[in-house]
Amino acid sequence: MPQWTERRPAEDFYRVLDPDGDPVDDLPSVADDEETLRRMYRTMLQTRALDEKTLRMQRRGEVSIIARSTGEEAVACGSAAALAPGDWCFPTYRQTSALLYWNARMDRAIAGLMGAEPETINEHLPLEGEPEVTFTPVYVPLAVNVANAVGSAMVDRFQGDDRVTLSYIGDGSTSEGDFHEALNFAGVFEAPAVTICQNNQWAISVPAHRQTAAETFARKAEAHGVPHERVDGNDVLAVYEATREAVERARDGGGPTFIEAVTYRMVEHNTADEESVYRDEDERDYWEDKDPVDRLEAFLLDRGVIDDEDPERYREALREEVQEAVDRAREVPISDPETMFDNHLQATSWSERHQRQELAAERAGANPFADFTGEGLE
Amino acid sequence: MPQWTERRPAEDFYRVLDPDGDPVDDLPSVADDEETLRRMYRTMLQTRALDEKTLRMQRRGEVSIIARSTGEEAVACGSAAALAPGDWCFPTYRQTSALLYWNARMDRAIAGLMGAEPETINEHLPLEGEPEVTFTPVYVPLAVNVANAVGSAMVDRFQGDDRVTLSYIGDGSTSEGDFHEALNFAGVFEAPAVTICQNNQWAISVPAHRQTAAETFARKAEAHGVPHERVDGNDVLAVYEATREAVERARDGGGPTFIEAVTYRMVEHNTADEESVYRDEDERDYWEDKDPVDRLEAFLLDRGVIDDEDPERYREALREEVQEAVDRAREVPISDPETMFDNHLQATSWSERHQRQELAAERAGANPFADFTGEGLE
Amino acid sequence: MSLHAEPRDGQEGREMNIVTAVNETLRQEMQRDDSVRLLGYDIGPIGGVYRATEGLHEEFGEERVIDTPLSENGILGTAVGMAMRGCRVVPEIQFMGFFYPAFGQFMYTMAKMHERSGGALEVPMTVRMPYSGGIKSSEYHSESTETFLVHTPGVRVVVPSTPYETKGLLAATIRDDDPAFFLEPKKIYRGGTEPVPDEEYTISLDEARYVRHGEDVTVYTWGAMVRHAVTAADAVDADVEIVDLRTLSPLDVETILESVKKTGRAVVLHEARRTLGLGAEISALINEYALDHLHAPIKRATGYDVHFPGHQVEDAYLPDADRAQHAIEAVMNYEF
Amino acid sequence: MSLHAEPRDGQEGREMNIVTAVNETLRQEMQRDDSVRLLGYDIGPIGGVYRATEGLHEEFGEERVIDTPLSENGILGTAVGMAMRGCRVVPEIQFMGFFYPAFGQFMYTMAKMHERSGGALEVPMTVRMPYSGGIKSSEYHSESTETFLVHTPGVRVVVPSTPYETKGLLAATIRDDDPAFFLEPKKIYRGGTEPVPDEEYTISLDEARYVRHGEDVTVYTWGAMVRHAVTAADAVDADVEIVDLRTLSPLDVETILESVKKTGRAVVLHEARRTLGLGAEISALINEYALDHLHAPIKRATGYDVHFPGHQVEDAYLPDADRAQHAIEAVMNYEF
Ligand SMILES: Cc1ncc(C[n+]2csc(CCOP(=O)(O)OP(=O)(O)O)c2C)c(N)n1
Ligand SMILES: Cc1ncc(C[n+]2csc(CCOP(=O)(O)OP(=O)(O)O)c2C)c(N)n1
Ligand SMILES: [Mg+2]
Ligand SMILES: [Mg+2]
Repeated sequence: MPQWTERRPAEDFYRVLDPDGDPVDDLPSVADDEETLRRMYRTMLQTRALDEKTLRMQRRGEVSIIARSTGEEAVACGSAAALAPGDWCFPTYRQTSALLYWNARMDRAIAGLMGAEPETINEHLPLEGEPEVTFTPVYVPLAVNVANAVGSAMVDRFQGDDRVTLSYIGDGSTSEGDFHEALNFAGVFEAPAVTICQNNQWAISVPAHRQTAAETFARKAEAHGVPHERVDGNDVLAVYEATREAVERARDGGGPTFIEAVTYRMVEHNTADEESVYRDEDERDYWEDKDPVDRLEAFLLDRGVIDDEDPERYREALREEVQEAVDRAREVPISDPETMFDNHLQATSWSERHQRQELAAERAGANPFADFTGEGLE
Repeated sequence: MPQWTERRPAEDFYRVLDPDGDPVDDLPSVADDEETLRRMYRTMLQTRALDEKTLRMQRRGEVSIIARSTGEEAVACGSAAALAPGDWCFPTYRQTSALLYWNARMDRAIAGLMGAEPETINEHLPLEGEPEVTFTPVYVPLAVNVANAVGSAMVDRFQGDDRVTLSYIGDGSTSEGDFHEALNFAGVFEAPAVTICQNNQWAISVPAHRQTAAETFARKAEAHGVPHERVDGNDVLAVYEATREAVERARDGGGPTFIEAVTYRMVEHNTADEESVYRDEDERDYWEDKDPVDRLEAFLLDRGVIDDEDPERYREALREEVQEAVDRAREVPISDPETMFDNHLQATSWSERHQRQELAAERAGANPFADFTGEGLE
Repeated sequence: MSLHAEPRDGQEGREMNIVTAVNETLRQEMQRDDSVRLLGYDIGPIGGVYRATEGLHEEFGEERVIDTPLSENGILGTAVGMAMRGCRVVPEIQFMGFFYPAFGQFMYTMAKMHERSGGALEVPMTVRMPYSGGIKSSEYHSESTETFLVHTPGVRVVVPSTPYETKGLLAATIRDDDPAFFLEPKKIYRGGTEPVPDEEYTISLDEARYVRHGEDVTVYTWGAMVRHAVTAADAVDADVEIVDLRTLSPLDVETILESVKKTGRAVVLHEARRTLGLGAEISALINEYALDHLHAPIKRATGYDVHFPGHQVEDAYLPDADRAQHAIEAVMNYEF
Repeated sequence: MSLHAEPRDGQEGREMNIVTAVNETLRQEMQRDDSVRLLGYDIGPIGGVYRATEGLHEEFGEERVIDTPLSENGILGTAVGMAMRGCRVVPEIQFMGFFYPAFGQFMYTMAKMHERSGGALEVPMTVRMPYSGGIKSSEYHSESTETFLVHTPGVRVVVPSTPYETKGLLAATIRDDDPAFFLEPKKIYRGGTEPVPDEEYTISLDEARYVRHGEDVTVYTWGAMVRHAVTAADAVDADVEIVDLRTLSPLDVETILESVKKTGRAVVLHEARRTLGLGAEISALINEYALDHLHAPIKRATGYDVHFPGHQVEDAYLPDADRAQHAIEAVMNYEF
């Protein structure tokens, strides 16, 4: 079976901690911000715990399909941590850790994975109060979130608000025209938009070197006059620091930034995928040593930010938290089929009313096609 | 009335002749190729003569809308001249001089401007033999031609043929995602595709500095790992030379190149446009001095490639040629309405047959809706 | 159901054409609501290739009348983002035929965000597109592909047919919180004037308009075709009812059925290609819910199933009063 | 008109399912014609997310089974260019719901180039797209938006409903010089086998297929819905004729009319949303050309006018044998 060979990405990127968790140079100030450090550490562990749990649920058929970010948690966690309350974030399915950093509710996310309609989730697991950072729904169609994010940032720029909008794109998705159209708008309108390319080397079965002949993904921003940066995506401090700088510049009217965070998809693309078919699994060993959680953990232990019992304590507590969230999600009833009609237009229409009646009739065992006058089934 | 201000493009590009027609440095070998020099000179004059004629026809209502390339002729002429027989070219409406360099028939082009359907033109002004370079129909929807051209080049690469495909894109059109998608494919597949950005500083009313924050249009190719070059687009020798190099590299398996040719739209976008509404017409004076025809003419006179009578002789002869083409185009009868159905699918279908009958009935004054059985009108 | 006879007797206001009505309505809506922003290429100093945004850049500045890079998908995508953040965005697509590159943002975000967010996010935007034929321009400048929009849930599709209608419908569409398309029939942009009140007014987005009442046959139509329906109605020997649908999505099915149940005969007149043009849906609805009332088959006087042709042939493609009249006569003369 | 009873008695061949039939047909066509090239992301070593191209990359190499960057519009645009240069290109769009970013290249070049060049340029290409629902996946993985394709002139649209049909129709579509879409009903990719001959054969792209003959009512359907029509037909107290349209564009109007003129009653069964789903066109055609024969209105058993819902609700959206049966019974019980 022929497989794609991988090309290891160049490592001449910005890095704060080496793979063993040792500083490579002077430490940025976040290294002294213990609260943020612990919160990032916790978030990455939480993401992994959630992924592990939902994977088991998927195997049991309780959720239909999940995309894990195992080994990539530092990218979304470190970048989202650089936001401030009031900011906006436009994630894809691969940025669970960004949501969790800002305390997005796991029970709601799990209910979504279980296939509940958003209306059902809102009814049974209502959001109380606004989250400090606003997250859009997770985008499934690729690359379209970036233009929406740039539009969001344009509004802040036009209104003189100092909010920042963050969005994410995979390595593969940079091949979509959408990505370039969005970055071009960001450049022209000096939008306070920070875009992170989570380069995990693979787009399902297609390796990064087959996506583009560009030297790096970061350089794609040259096409749009947007400043760019390339960081070790498995080093949460490097991701944080580069994003913080970009966010500050954006907040101060300095316009957009594009950041490539180099990481690796340690696992299958999603649970419908079988990666051993198309890639050499040995390559994973190389990356195993670069795990972002281990790296931060070593650093925190070394600095005494956490103590020796903490790693297991955190993990244990998070497993429980996840389990509780699952329990709450399981309480959510199966969505009523009629929710499929909700929230299309704000008003109703003849055809919506009529089709709701048809569906109701069908569910009641009646003939939904009994209306021959257009005056309804009753 | 607020207008857009222009920003003059940087002139640190490749240039062979200065605006007065004097060499700025060592001359490339094309400077000794008198046949090519005269053919390029003639082609640019021909393009201008044709534009002038069709503009008058447009004013009289004989053609509906035309887009002139006055002052920009060197871009398409110089680049197309670097092709060889067997190559392919995918132009937009702004590259008349590329077609004319390869002896595309003016009568057919004029008939097209007069609104004749392609079928009518083929019938009444049949093409004899293949042109040495194959031109696709002129593209009206922007930016889509580049991906088609890259696909064409991919075929040659896969089949081991040493043909090259040339395509064009305007400055404004580089904002379309299509452009990036195409260049990205070109880079990945090392396609023998040369793409010229005819940067005439304007996209209808939008100035180039509002299209992008990129430093130059040439740099957009960085996003795709495609080699790029920036040339004085009003210097036909510079355009020729840069394209020749790119074409040779492509032919030798060296892959794609992107070339920005800096020029200026001296006239209205097209005859439906009134540029004085949105731009300061004084700016044109600056560019008037850089006219590509004057520049080459001065050089050719200076080198004795043409003599003092030639400029007027050429112009006179071309005016006649254009007039003859117009006369032939005017002989083409108005297209039969039924041609609208031609060349959709290669086979016919019930609805095509039926609708042809309807149209025929309508034109004969009969009721086209008289079929109530689906068995036709007869 | 609102009923305007044509001509609308005693209507007060300034005489203006459709493109002026668009311009004045945009100005009025921008004055009354700071969150309204226009977005598109060539809408700034030049005021749009049809001058629909003339003077607005000067009046409201470049952050409310935003000249963009040349990317339809970029326009739609950023407009959705702006709308999600509380702006009331009015993007312009220069010609409907250049909407296609924006299909991704249309389907994935514009039509979907409200539903996808369970109602949490609103996307109040009105995409203006000059559309339809008759102007003898080049490729893709004459399209009527409203089918693509109407088949997509989550968006409104609105088409005015007169200057008065333009103002009321455009104001209503902009103020409505749903994402919407406002299709401007460019052939009649300057094709006649009528008095348009200075004061603000809106027209319901849920109701079709009876252009005239009649007893024998209904012509369903919209946009630039309404005038041909009127000419045909005057010419035939039948009492013709004309329904200007004006909101193509969602359809006012009540009015559609009400009319045909009275007349028993129907013709649909539209510029779009016939196969799966909106005429198909109207015919199917009538078949489903008013078959008993039909005295004749429903005929579709439409464009043909071809790419919009070049300008020498355009007139033969486009439906006109003659084609409408033939269709009316065909259904009038039909006997079971 | 070709008539295959179901099950197809005495058919010789290897038992295989639809996805295997796609795979084998692609292999066969690539073997017989060097100019056939496949294009798409994830079609190489992985063999497509549904394994439809499994083994082909290994057999034919990466210049004939071309794994591309992740851009649907780039795939379509380069495919058109390759087709213009004499390749017979078979691009894959991973899911129909991800076709929308390619709408520009679809409308401007794929559907148009042959016409635009006055017939001088051919674009022999077959865009394969897994489509339609029932797999409980996430957003945009379950779409049936064939309306967008059928409303566009210059392309063919083909949908198989069984393994045997798949091989004959796919071979015919690839060999045909027109640009075409080949929509693969993914729910039934592995949903049953039938014997498929080893030798080459093609099925006409101009003819609908009678799945069974009947006298009382016609069900028009295609793709994964055919099996529901069969189940419903077995369950109802009526003699049902089933027409598998299989070529959605251009439509085989002769067969559509022939059947309903005999039965006098019609149901259309499709997964797409109802408004301007293909059922509208079929209903309108019958109304125009066979109204006299109708004993009842035509009912459309379809999806609803909503975005394809999440997987808890999917079954309530999708038409099935029950919904088909209700529609058949409704038109059977109807009295004028
Ligand atoms: C427009 C669009 N095309 C195709 C898909 C199907 N798809 C889902 S994920 C994926 C690969 C994405 O790769 P990448 O951008 O690298 O992100 P990653 O999954 O690696 O985070 C594909 C092709 C999609 N969701 N949207
Ligand atoms: C997809 C698409 N969008 C919009 C248009 C309308 N349009 C025609 S030319 C033009 C400006 C093009 O500018 P540029 O790319 O700089 O080329 P130039 O005309 O200056 O040569 C526009 C917007 C079009 N033809 N196609
Ligand atoms: Mg990836
Ligand atoms: Mg330009």
